[in-house]
Amino acid sequence: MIQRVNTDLKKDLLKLGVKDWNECFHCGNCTAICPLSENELLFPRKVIRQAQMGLETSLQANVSPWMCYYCGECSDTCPRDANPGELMMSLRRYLTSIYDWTGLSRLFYTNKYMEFAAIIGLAIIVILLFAIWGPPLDPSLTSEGGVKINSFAPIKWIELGDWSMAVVVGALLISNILHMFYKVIIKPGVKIPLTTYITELWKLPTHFATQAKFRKCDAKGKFYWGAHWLMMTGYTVMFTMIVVFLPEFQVEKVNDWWHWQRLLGYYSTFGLLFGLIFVIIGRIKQNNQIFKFSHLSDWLFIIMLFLTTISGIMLHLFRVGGMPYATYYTYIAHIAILIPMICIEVPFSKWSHLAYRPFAIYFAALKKEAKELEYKTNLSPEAA
Amino acid sequence: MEEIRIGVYICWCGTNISRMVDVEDVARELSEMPGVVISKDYKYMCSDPGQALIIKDIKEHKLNRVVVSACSPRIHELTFRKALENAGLNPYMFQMANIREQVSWVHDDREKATKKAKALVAAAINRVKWHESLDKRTVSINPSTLVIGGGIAGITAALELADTGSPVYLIEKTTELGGNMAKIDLTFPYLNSARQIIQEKIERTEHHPNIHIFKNTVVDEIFGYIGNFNSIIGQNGSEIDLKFGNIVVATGLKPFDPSGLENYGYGKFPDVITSLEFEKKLLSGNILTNEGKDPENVVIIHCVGSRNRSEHEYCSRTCCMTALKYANQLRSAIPDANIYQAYADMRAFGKGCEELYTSTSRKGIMFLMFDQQNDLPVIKKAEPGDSCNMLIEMNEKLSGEKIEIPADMVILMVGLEAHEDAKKISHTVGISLDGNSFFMEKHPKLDPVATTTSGVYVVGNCQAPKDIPDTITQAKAATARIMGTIKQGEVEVEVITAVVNEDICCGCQTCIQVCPYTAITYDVVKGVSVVNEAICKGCGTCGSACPTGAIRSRHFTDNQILSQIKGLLSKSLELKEV
Amino acid sequence: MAKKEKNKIKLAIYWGAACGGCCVSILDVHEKLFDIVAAADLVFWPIALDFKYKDVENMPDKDIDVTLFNGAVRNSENEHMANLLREKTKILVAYGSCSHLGGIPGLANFSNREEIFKRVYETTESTVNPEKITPQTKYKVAEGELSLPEFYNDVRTLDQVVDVDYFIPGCPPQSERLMEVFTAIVSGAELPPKGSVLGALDKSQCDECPREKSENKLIKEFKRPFEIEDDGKTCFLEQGVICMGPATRGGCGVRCIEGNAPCRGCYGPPTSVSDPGAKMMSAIATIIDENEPEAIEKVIDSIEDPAGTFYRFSVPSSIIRRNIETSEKKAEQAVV
Amino acid sequence: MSYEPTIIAFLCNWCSYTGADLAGTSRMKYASNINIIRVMCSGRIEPLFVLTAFREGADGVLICGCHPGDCHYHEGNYKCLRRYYFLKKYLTQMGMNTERMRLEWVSASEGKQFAELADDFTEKVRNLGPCKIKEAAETLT
Repeated sequence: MIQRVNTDLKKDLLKLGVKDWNECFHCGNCTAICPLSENELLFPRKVIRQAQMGLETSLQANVSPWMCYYCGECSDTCPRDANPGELMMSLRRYLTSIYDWTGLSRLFYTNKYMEFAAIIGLAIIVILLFAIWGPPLDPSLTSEGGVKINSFAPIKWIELGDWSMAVVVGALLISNILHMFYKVIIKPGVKIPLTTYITELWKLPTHFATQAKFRKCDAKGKFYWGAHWLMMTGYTVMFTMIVVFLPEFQVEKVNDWWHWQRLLGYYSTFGLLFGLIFVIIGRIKQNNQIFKFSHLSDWLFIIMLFLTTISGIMLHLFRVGGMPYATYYTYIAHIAILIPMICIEVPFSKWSHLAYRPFAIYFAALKKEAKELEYKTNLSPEAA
Repeated sequence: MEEIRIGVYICWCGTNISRMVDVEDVARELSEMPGVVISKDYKYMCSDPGQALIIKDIKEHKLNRVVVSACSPRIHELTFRKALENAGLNPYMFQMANIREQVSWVHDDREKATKKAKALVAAAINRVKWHESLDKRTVSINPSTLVIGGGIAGITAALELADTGSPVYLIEKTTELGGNMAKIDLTFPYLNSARQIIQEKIERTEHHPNIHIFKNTVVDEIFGYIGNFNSIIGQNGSEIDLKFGNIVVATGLKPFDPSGLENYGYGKFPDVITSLEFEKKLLSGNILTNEGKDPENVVIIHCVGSRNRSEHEYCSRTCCMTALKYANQLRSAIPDANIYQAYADMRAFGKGCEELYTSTSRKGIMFLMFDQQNDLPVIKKAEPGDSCNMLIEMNEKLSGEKIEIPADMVILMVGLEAHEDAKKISHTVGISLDGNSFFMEKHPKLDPVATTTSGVYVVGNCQAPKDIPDTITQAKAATARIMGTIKQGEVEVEVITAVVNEDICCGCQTCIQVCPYTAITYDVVKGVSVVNEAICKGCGTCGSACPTGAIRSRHFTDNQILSQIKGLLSKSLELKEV
Repeated sequence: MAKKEKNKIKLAIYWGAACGGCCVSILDVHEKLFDIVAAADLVFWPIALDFKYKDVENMPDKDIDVTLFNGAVRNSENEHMANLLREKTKILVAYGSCSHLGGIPGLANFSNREEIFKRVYETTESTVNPEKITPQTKYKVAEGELSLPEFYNDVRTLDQVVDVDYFIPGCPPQSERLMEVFTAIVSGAELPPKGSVLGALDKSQCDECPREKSENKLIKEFKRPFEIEDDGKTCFLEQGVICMGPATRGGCGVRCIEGNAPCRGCYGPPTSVSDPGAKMMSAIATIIDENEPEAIEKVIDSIEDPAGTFYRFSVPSSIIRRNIETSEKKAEQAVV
Repeated sequence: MSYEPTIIAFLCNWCSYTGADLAGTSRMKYASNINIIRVMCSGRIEPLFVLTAFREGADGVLICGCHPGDCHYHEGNYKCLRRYYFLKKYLTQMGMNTERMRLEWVSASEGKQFAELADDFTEKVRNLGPCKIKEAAETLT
């Protein structure tokens, strides 16, 4: 298949924050040093080459940027200071914007005003909804001494909101993943038997849950994997509790501290806080390759998550401390931060990697199988 | 007749010979041949101690013939002849057996190689018995020099020589001096102006009192020999007889014509241009496409006509750096242009060149690699809907992808090839061409300036493609050699000539038309043929054509060659039953 | 047997494989024969005098002063006599082209014995030999055993069989030259070194040749003498006719050329040449005026019989003495 | 008995000998049966040398000169060419297989061609078997 060189791709990538575009001269040191690059999927050299040359189709079908967890070895080793690690990061932004069929992702990545406008707009909508509805600000406590949170924000409405948000966001995310599937598997014409789809499926949950590849990347004991895993599991647990177990969560009677709901909540909070502080300090101090370059989207993601976490902690403290007004206003603030964070970050921005990464690993495994199958067919006597 | 006393020396050449030939065995066995007084082997015969050994033996053992069995006589025959001379022996009482280039380096069976070495040495021993003393001859040197070609090479040589006070005749085929260098804008790697450099030199040449320039002139025939050449050139209807002692050939080369390469569509697409055509654009100050627009996508294709079995296998040496120079010039002229370098290998040797590559590669220029041997890029016409005129289709090696690049200007980095009249010039001055029709130097390493014809030097691109500094270096090296001979005033010439034995010659005159140099004339009074040894170059053709055996080709006499054959076969036949 | 007179030398003349022309050339000295007889006792001369081989065998060794041996060595009888005469003679002279170089009989070296016998005794147009009778070296008859000399497979020069002191070339040698040599020997003057060619010049024919020679020797086509209109003046080579003159020793008085025929080379090569055919081939090839293989071959093809032309008198003494193919056949037959 | 032919090669100094040297410096391997004799020009090579080589026992004779038009002495190689054809005709008459003699043009840059030629010619001569000239000429029967 002949690929037309897209002479504008370079400009496009520059808009998405690619740094030091011209430096790479394809020596391959990055690929040699990368602990994750394997024979089946070599990176970063090849994908950099595709990006530099303007080979759009190949680039979009290439999942190797998702294989990278940005340990920074490549950038340390690069003889021309071409920052291959950061290029992989930028390419993840590019791929996210490509997978997103709505075009919003590209809009937010390339136009910070639009991104701010979307976040603030959504926050205002949340606040307005509360204002229009006018929840009862009951200052009295229940007989058990709890804040009357359920009359302030009745569970069924909040759950309805939760679920509708989850459905919308989920639908967007799933459609983006299907789009990714099209770009990675269908368009390049990779032929895979159905059974392979099933036999390789286990990789999805496994990699999602363990982030095993990141661990390999973090072999030098920099704790990134630990921090990242804590943050990821904390987030997931919290998200699941809020969406699925809201009735268990939003209770007026404060549970005992050993109650499973509270223990999980504390774990999530700890995980998120630990991870976030680690990352924020890193990004401020720029103490390693991974933190050397911070795109606006990187900052927005951690700040929003941090604010969500902090507001959640405060909400908890006010509730446990029996402070009704503080609880009610913090609740509104918390939701006003949470909703834009999820709606913007999950389908359109950095959060999406939580979904794209496992799928990339899954697709890569499929491609590898397809290649081996093709190789075997070519070797077989019938082919000869 | 004095007793024949031969010294035989077998060289190890370090391990070069000894690895494949049992040199000690050869020395031992041949010491038994009649006439051989001593037979030795030694690590490096050509070294000072090696030569000293020969000299010592000649004196101690009263040797009057020497055989050295080592490398090719083309490399060290003169060295050993000098050694003989130092020992008071006539240098021609010497014969070399080539057991390195012809034995140890080309065979891989030690036993057979040793036997062959013995045969070759036996041949030399047999031959040297028939050798005779030949006397040195010298001729005076005419201080004038003929320089053929008025490019940077010829101009440099002419100026160097003229500045020392020697007259120079500078012959230029065209109407202008300057050659190819006058056709280019900037030079690599420092991007200096070529025009400024050459213009200054042209002006100095044209006004130099010692330089006589003949433009629009070609040399058809040159007679004579080192020190005493002459030629008649036609100018403005009159004939001028030039006399000169040395010749500098600086006829340059020409760019490869890519019309024959269908894949590049040169001649079909107006925006596919050669490097020299691009230079014209640069010199005019406007880099525009055929339609008069600034090109957005420029593809520079390397190695057009070079490094390919179907055109020229050699590297044209200057194109890579010129291509980088173009990229730099394009980048500064059209900052937004997409510039692609389609190359096979990037060759950036030489001072400042790797630096040029590094700095250029940081200027947003895309380097695309293709397979120059089997898979050349193809230029196609773009479809009407495309935003460009042409698409360059290629298999890009570094990405492994088959791609097509939109382009509105393609620069073909055409290779450099010998002029079609190189052959004629080689005949006129009597030098050889190599496989690519470039003039052949005397030795590629030890003597890259002189030729096998004494008094004729090759400089610049007519010898091989090279850049301006190398051309100037070679031109100055040649002039240094010429000035050396002029200062000496005379030079030794070939002693290996033909000679007629008047007692035998019957005057049949068969030899006269056979001589390519008209060196033989008929002496009517004596009724015999006479060889003019100053003209004779010693090819020996007349000796072979003489039916009476009256002509002897010195140093290649019938007896010498027949003894060599017999000596060789006497040993070699032992090989038959291995 | 003639009584030996004082100061008279003993002279023998013998013919090997020869036509008799050499003996006739001795007779051609006419009245000078009396001078010879006055100075020498003819002790053996089969063509003219009645001596038996036995007489020679009975002579003491080195009894004969000079033997003029003409003819090549073709058979066992020739070889026997060559050996015998060598034993009995002080100065053995190869007299004439045949004993010197092989001569016309030497052309038989293009074939072998079998081929010759087959031709002579079976296939010649005039032969009727249904029983295919060929000469045998021994044959028994009632009276006893008859013998014939053995016919050899190849022809040899005299010096390929025995040691020869001097050579007098020519087919036949010029009588005047014989007298010069004879006079020299009889006078007791110092003789040239052994192996010398006597009775001829050092230079080749052209030196004596009266024809006009120039450097215009390039040849586009070879012609046989009858194909040209000879002007009687221009060098034969320049007229495209092969003349062996340049590679042939002078001394014959350019008789053939005087008779408007090109030299055929009977006097053999000058001292400086070992193989006249090879030298002449080289010279003739060099002056072919063509550069393309096909054209060159075409010119060469205009020479009917190069080997026979350039080695007319010298096949057995040449480098490649005989046809290798027929000799190989012979070798094969021997194995069978 | 394994038969190894002996081959004499007459090479001109400027093209072929230099070409053979190039084969050497390039370490190209070829049959050791080729024994080189150098002359200044192929125009010096004459029938006498070739015939002597055969007579002295060579099984093959290789003659190399400059390519037509490239002779260092202008046209010596043409003279060699003419003698070669002449000799071929003579040797045919003498009952010899003229494939034992070969003329090829080898330039100074054709080291590879020389090595290939050497191997090819050696193989051809090997297949022809031993040359009988020496034997035929020296055995009187």
